[in-house]
Amino acid sequence: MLSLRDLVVEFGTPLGVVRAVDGMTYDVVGGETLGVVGETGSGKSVSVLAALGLLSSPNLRRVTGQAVLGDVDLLALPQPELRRRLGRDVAVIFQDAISALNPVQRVGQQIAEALRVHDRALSAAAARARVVELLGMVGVPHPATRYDQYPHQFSGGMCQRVMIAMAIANRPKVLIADEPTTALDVSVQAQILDLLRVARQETGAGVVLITHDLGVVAETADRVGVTYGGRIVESGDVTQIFTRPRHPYTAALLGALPRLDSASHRLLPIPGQPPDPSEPPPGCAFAPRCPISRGRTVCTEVRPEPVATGGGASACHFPDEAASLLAAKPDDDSEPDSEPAVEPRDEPADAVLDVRDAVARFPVRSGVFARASAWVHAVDGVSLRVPAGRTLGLVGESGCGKTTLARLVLRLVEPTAGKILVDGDDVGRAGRSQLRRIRRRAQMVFQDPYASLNPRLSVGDNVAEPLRLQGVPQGQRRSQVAELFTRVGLRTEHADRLPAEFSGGQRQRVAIARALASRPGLLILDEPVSALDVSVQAQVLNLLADLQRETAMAYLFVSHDLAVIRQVADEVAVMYLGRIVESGSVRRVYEDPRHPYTRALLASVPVPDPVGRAGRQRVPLGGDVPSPVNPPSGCRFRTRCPIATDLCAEEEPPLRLVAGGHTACHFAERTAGQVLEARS
Amino acid sequence: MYGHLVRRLLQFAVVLLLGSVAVWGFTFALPGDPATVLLGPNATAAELAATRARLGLDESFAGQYLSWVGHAVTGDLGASYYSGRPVVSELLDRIPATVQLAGVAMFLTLVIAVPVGITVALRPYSVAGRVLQGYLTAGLAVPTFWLGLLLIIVLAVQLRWLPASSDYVPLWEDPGGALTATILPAVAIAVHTSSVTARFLATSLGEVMGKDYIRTARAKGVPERDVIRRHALRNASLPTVTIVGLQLGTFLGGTVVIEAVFNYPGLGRLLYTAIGERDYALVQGGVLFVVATFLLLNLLVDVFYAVLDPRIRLT
Amino acid sequence: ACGSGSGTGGGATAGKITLGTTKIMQFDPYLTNTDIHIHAFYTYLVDYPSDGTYEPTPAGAEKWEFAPDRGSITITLREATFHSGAPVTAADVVAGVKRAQDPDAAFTLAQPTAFVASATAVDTRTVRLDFKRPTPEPLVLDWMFAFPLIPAASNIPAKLEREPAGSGPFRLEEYRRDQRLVMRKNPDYYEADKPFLDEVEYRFYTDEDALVAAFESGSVDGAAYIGFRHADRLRDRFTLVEGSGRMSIFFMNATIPPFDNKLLRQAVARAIDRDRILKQVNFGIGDPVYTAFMPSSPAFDPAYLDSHGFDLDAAGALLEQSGGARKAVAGVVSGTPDVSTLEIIQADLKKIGFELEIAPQEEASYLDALFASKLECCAAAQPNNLQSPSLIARGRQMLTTEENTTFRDKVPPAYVDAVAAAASAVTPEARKTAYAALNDVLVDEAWAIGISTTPSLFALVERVTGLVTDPRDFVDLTETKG
Amino acid sequence: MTTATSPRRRLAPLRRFTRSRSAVVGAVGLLVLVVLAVFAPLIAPFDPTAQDGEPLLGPSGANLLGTDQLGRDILSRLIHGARASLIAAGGAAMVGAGIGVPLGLLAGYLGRWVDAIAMRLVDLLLAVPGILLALVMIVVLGPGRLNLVLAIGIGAVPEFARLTRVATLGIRDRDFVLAARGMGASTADTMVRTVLPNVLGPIVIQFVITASMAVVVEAGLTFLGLGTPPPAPSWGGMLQDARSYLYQSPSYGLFPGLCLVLTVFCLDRIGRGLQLAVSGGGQHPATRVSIGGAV
Ligand SMILES: Nc1ncnc2c1ncn2[C@@H]1O[C@H](COP(=O)(O)OP(=O)(O)OP(=O)(O)O)[C@@H](O)[C@H]1O
Ligand SMILES: Nc1ncnc2c1ncn2[C@@H]1O[C@H](COP(=O)(O)OP(=O)(O)OP(=O)(O)O)[C@@H](O)[C@H]1O
Ligand SMILES: [Mg+2]
Ligand SMILES: [Mg+2]
Repeated sequence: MLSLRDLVVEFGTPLGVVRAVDGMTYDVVGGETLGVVGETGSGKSVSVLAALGLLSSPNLRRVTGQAVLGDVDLLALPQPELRRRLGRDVAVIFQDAISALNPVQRVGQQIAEALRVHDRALSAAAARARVVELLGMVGVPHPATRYDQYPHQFSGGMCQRVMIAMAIANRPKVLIADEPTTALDVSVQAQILDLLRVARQETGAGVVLITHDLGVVAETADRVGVTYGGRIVESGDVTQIFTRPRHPYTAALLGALPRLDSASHRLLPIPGQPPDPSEPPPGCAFAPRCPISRGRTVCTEVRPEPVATGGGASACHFPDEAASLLAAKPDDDSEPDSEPAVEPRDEPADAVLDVRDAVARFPVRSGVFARASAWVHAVDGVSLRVPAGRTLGLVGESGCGKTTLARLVLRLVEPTAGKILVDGDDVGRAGRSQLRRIRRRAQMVFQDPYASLNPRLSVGDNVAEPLRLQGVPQGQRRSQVAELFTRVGLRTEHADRLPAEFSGGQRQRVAIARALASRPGLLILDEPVSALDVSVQAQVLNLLADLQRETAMAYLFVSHDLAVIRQVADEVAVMYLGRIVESGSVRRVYEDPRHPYTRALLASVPVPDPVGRAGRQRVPLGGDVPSPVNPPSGCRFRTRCPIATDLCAEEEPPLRLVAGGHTACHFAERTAGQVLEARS
Repeated sequence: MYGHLVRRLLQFAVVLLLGSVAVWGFTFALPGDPATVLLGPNATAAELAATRARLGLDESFAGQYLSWVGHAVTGDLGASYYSGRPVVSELLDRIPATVQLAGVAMFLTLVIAVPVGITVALRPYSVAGRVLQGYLTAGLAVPTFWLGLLLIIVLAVQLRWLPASSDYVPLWEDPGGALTATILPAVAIAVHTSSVTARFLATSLGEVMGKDYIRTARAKGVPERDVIRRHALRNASLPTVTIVGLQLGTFLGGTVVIEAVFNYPGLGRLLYTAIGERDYALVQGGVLFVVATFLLLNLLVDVFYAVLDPRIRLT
Repeated sequence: ACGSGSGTGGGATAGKITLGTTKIMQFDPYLTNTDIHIHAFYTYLVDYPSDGTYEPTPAGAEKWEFAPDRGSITITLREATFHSGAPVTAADVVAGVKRAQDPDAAFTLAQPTAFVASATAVDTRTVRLDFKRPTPEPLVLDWMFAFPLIPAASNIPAKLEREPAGSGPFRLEEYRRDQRLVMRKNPDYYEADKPFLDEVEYRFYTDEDALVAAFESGSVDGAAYIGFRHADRLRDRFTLVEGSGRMSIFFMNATIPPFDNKLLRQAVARAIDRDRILKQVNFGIGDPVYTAFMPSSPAFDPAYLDSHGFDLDAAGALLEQSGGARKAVAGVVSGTPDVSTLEIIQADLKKIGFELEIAPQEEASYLDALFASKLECCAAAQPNNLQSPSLIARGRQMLTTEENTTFRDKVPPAYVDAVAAAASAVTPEARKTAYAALNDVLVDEAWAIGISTTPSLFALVERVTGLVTDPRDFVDLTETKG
Repeated sequence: MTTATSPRRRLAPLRRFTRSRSAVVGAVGLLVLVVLAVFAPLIAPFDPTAQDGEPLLGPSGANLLGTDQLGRDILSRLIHGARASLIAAGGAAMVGAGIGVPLGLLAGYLGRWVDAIAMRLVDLLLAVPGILLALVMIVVLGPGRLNLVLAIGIGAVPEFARLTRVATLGIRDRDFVLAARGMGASTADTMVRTVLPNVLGPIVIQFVITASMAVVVEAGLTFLGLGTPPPAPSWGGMLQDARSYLYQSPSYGLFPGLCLVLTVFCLDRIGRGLQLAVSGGGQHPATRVSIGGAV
């Protein structure tokens, strides 16, 4: 159906020519899903955009190769010809659906436009009818009303549904989905992936699913292409890729992945960083990071071309050695790092962080005097404790109040009620100087490493900033910064560089070094690895684990990624709409979840293992999270809960001790198995 | 949206009040007073004092201000020290002329700015694009008064195609006459403002062209012309509306220099001479009127913006 | 812009002209210092011809007779009516004199009226003025020339300011500040058939160059009070009319340093290069003056131009002798030709080591500073003193009282005496000595140094003829045709 | 820890700037102007106030560009006049930025009533016609170069304040600002050390734009008789003088006009270059510009 042949894309930049795509080749045929997976910057998006003539940046230098759709080469077509095929024969679903829709045009009209540009005869009324039908098909409730709304009135998941409706409107032969679920919650992601499956069946199209999430690929793809440095380094059947990878990069990716289903072991990060596309190495692009290359000259000098091997292809000089990397994994399991050496103590006095009934509300201002007419109940009565040397993982969907809670601890958000004690000091009552002392003992690491460092200061100055504020003299600062750099594995020579010169992983190290500067007893980590690729994520997670072992810091680790939390945490708290709905040890929460929300979350996470995926039970959550301005009465989860009864609407279930953990559900006694039985 | 509107109206009142105090403060800080100008260089101190008393200039600042505000809320802005006519009538005399000039200038501005902006945004490296970019720079660099003078000398004095000074001729009475009277000052203004507007349009159009939804439209198969017309321009016009609104506001507040050069009987010239003559009542009423017009216009732009942009309208 | 209005007088030369001007206008002849329109609304007791001589012709007054001791005058009024239709009576003149005697209400007339003790209505058309002391005839005639006829009921500032109420050749038709003033022929004017024009329209321009451009492009029939720099260019295509004009004077403020030093004032007085100013600022129009008397004045003495004229060496020597400061600031209204005049003086003073800084200001600020005696020196216009040199003591810088802004309470007694002598010299011989003495003290005290006359300049299309100015520089449209 | 600049990256914006040929032309042009202004007494062939020549001569060997109405050398006056223009340009931009940036920073960072008050002030300043504002200020403060600069600068305050406020709002809630607070930095410290350097980019561009506007506005005010006092030459003043003698000496007005246009042209080019440099490569050549002007 669609074949990319030897696609090369180059950009001109001030630092030289960047070869973003370097001989990309893949095919997709009708009815199948090709997963294209790879780290950020590996050329996944650029290659499809270039193939469809949608790259419009003025610094585009060169696009060569072929993009054959049916029997025409799209790259050879004049633009008006090409446009006639776009949207009709091949359709694209873009990543950030909200910004991919025209903000000032009605949603329905945008879809109708896709129909009418290819069928001039179609009347407005007929188009409208068809669009309403399409909206219903992709699961947009009240499609006739929604037709006339604007994108900003839709949630991210709903926008993605609209994008899908738009893409399948003309029953294209090929559907390209570029990271269709990246910005979405796991529950919504599961819905969208289901929808994509439906769309493929509906249209019989070949689907190219671009993603960096191995779990998504494992769940949905028939065949997989793994990209590295602007080309496909391995391709093949999905089961084969996950079980018998024939390229060391594929194997390394799998090794770096935290798993939801198995007990934690130390992750195997891929050393180093992806290649700089402006200075491609002469040999294998992966060689500098490759565990099996071991400096072999053939790897560093000769670029391996993809060689077909048993149903797949691998661009490695030694494809057979790759699988051994995967086999090596269990050996590391012996490491005791995340199994707590010390058993949790019960005395509350030892808690470094003690949050009691914390409440944070934000006013919703409206009216003439911008008075608060309503409140966002971002955090609504949360209690938790983190003892020294331990990690509390906080999980929950987007908007449930995780970040707000984390900020409450440092009083970056003013608490509305409740008490927050850091080392026994009340944060809410602290005066200026006391607050400054507390803030020294509790430090924060933010989600986006690109945003959390002051871009105008050198990384060294960034790290030295807390020291400066404490009045540490210059000379002393310098040596302390050097020491911190070494501790987080950064080179001291780089202290004078600007943050812009570093990759995401390195920046997150800088941010961690900065947090360590004042020797805190508590680190608040708000999604510290969410913006990182798996390989780098593993490096940072390992670093955090090592630091905790050395210093016995307490971590409050916030994430929406259940697998990461399982990897790092001792205790887990699950948050929903500003409240903790379940908490307990990792084992209790993951293996014996008693709250239907926890169960639904766990079920929504795509498992990076295609084996047996057909048999897996999926009960993804329906709908969106209700607005925190008007949380539902009684149990907040009841509107999406599969087992809710009238009782749930009337009475709010308290967080109570169930099976060694705490669960806030009226029916917490029922195990997952019992619920399933009751259903069928 | 309505709450927002009401809030804007309140802000409007606050700024107006602030403005009135500021204008009063300034007029009192001006050296000289209506009496000095009225009586000229040879007046004696006694005459000055007598005239001041007659004009009510010897009352205290606060007293004068409060009585003025009291009257102002009823729409009475006092009387000009010179003509003795109510300030409101003096202003009303000039408003039609100002509105007409502003209208023609704005029309010209848009007629020039839109095609220029689009060409510069979409074809910056074409011959036309480069030439028009030169126009954008030149439009900024040439002082408006200088351009006005050149236009007068060439078109009015030398060629005698158009009149050098522009009397106000109402458009509905004599469209041809009105056009010949306003075209030169309007051109002199529009060369500057159109280059500013065109830049804005070009910049925002350039930005919009890089947006995801443009890519989406292309991916749908929409022909490029329609992508620009239906998707890009609509979005790019949003920030430009604000600029056009601000510009119209400044036009209505009077284009002092151009009105002086073309001797056009607009508000700007009225205020300029009123300041020179220390016609306090007229300065105060006039400036306040101009400020109010400007703010109201901004308010309208806000509303218009909301109409164009559902993200604002619907929240 | 020329339409033939249907004149009520029905004269053969019915017509309309449009004149452009940059001047502000008011309608109270007791207060106004603008001169372009006032003569059209009012009749004065006598007229002077426009040729610079002072031979009175009857106007509002039909005849007049001095008492032999020059202690009073009896004036018989012409039979005429005001624009309102009311007859001109002696009572109106008496009321007018009363107002003129009140220095609070009439600055243009207060000083010239100083000699009048009282006015009495003898009958409806006869008035007798009694003088405080015997007064020279020229002074009385100058007063009559300046005295307008106004109905008593209207003769208050608040009313006249906005509504002219005279008996002159034209009536006010429409006035829009900054835009236009339209005057219509007064059908009841005492001189039958006159004025010739049916309608005169003034258009106001903020900017002089805009005015000239408008004139050149045919928007107006005439441009009034235009800068001399336009003269050469307009001369071949249009009619240029030079009015009698005023004088440009360099004033030095004796109340504050540095010009409280008489020698310094005398030094600067000799550094004024009238020839160059006449050539470069006036473009050859006008004549040099020295002691604030127009060449037509009986006190004009050209000898001073030679004996005390431009001489940088003499100036330098005096400067040396004065020993005072070498720096001063000159105030001036921005945008006027006076700025260029000062620039020339500045450049010359620089050569003898005196630094003159020029600070152009907008008019009201300038006047404010002037009245407060804050300007160290300035260049400003001074009106014609007609045939009575004692009228020199009219302006703020020339008063004999404490209100004199350049001396305040230190007005040189010699000056006060000289003015008083000039105002009471009844015989021609006495006048001669008095005027010489007046010149002497002016030159010696050297605070008001004449530079040149500055005639008013009008450019007219050829169609327009007969536009003249009287010795005060007031435009007289009675004989104008167009 | 002091920052020893890392030459490679720190220079990247400079390199981007220099890659734009027209920006470099602009910078060179401005440099030439600055040199002319600073060394005017050395470069100008005559004393700009000396009335030594015949008035209103055309260009000749003695007076390369001719003489003005008082016989002064036009070339020398133009060279000295660069001072007035550049002082107006730089000074006004500095006044505008000096008041507007702190105002916008406070309004944007502190929000609430500070914002409300600051923005109402800005609204007011914006609503009063700029030329009237300048006129009144000069009348109140008195004529003179400093006051002229002040008057033009005040008119530029709203642009700076709004721009800074918007930029501040844009980064106020960014993580690195939060991080600074989390480390215990005071509000003032955060604003000055963390926020300000990160909003400087657009401010610098606005600075250049304001400068180019100021050159034109200075000329406009001189036209109204409120500009640089004589005999110091200024281009606006020369232009104003020249128009009175357009027929006698047509070339007189041409040169100051050209100087004005060239200066604004240079500043405009620099502004665009900076824009390109700040926003990174691949940017569109059209740029934003302030709306003020000599209308
Ligand atoms: N206009 C451009 N100029 C220069 N380089 C570019 C340009 N656009 C893309 N690139 C580079 O091309 C490379 C490939 O980008 P691409 O967006 O295809 O990556 P991706 O695999 O889709 O990554 P992601 O997971 O982040 O979406 C990147 O290194 C990127 O920096
Ligand atoms: N300053 C604020 N003003 C108003 N509402 C806020 C503010 N900060 C957060 N909220 C709201 O509070 C709720 C909780 O936000 P929070 O950022 O804590 O969620 P989160 O769990 O961290 O979500 P995410 O996973 O998207 O980061 C959201 O509905 C958010 O819109
Ligand atoms: Mg991508
Ligand atoms: Mg968050």
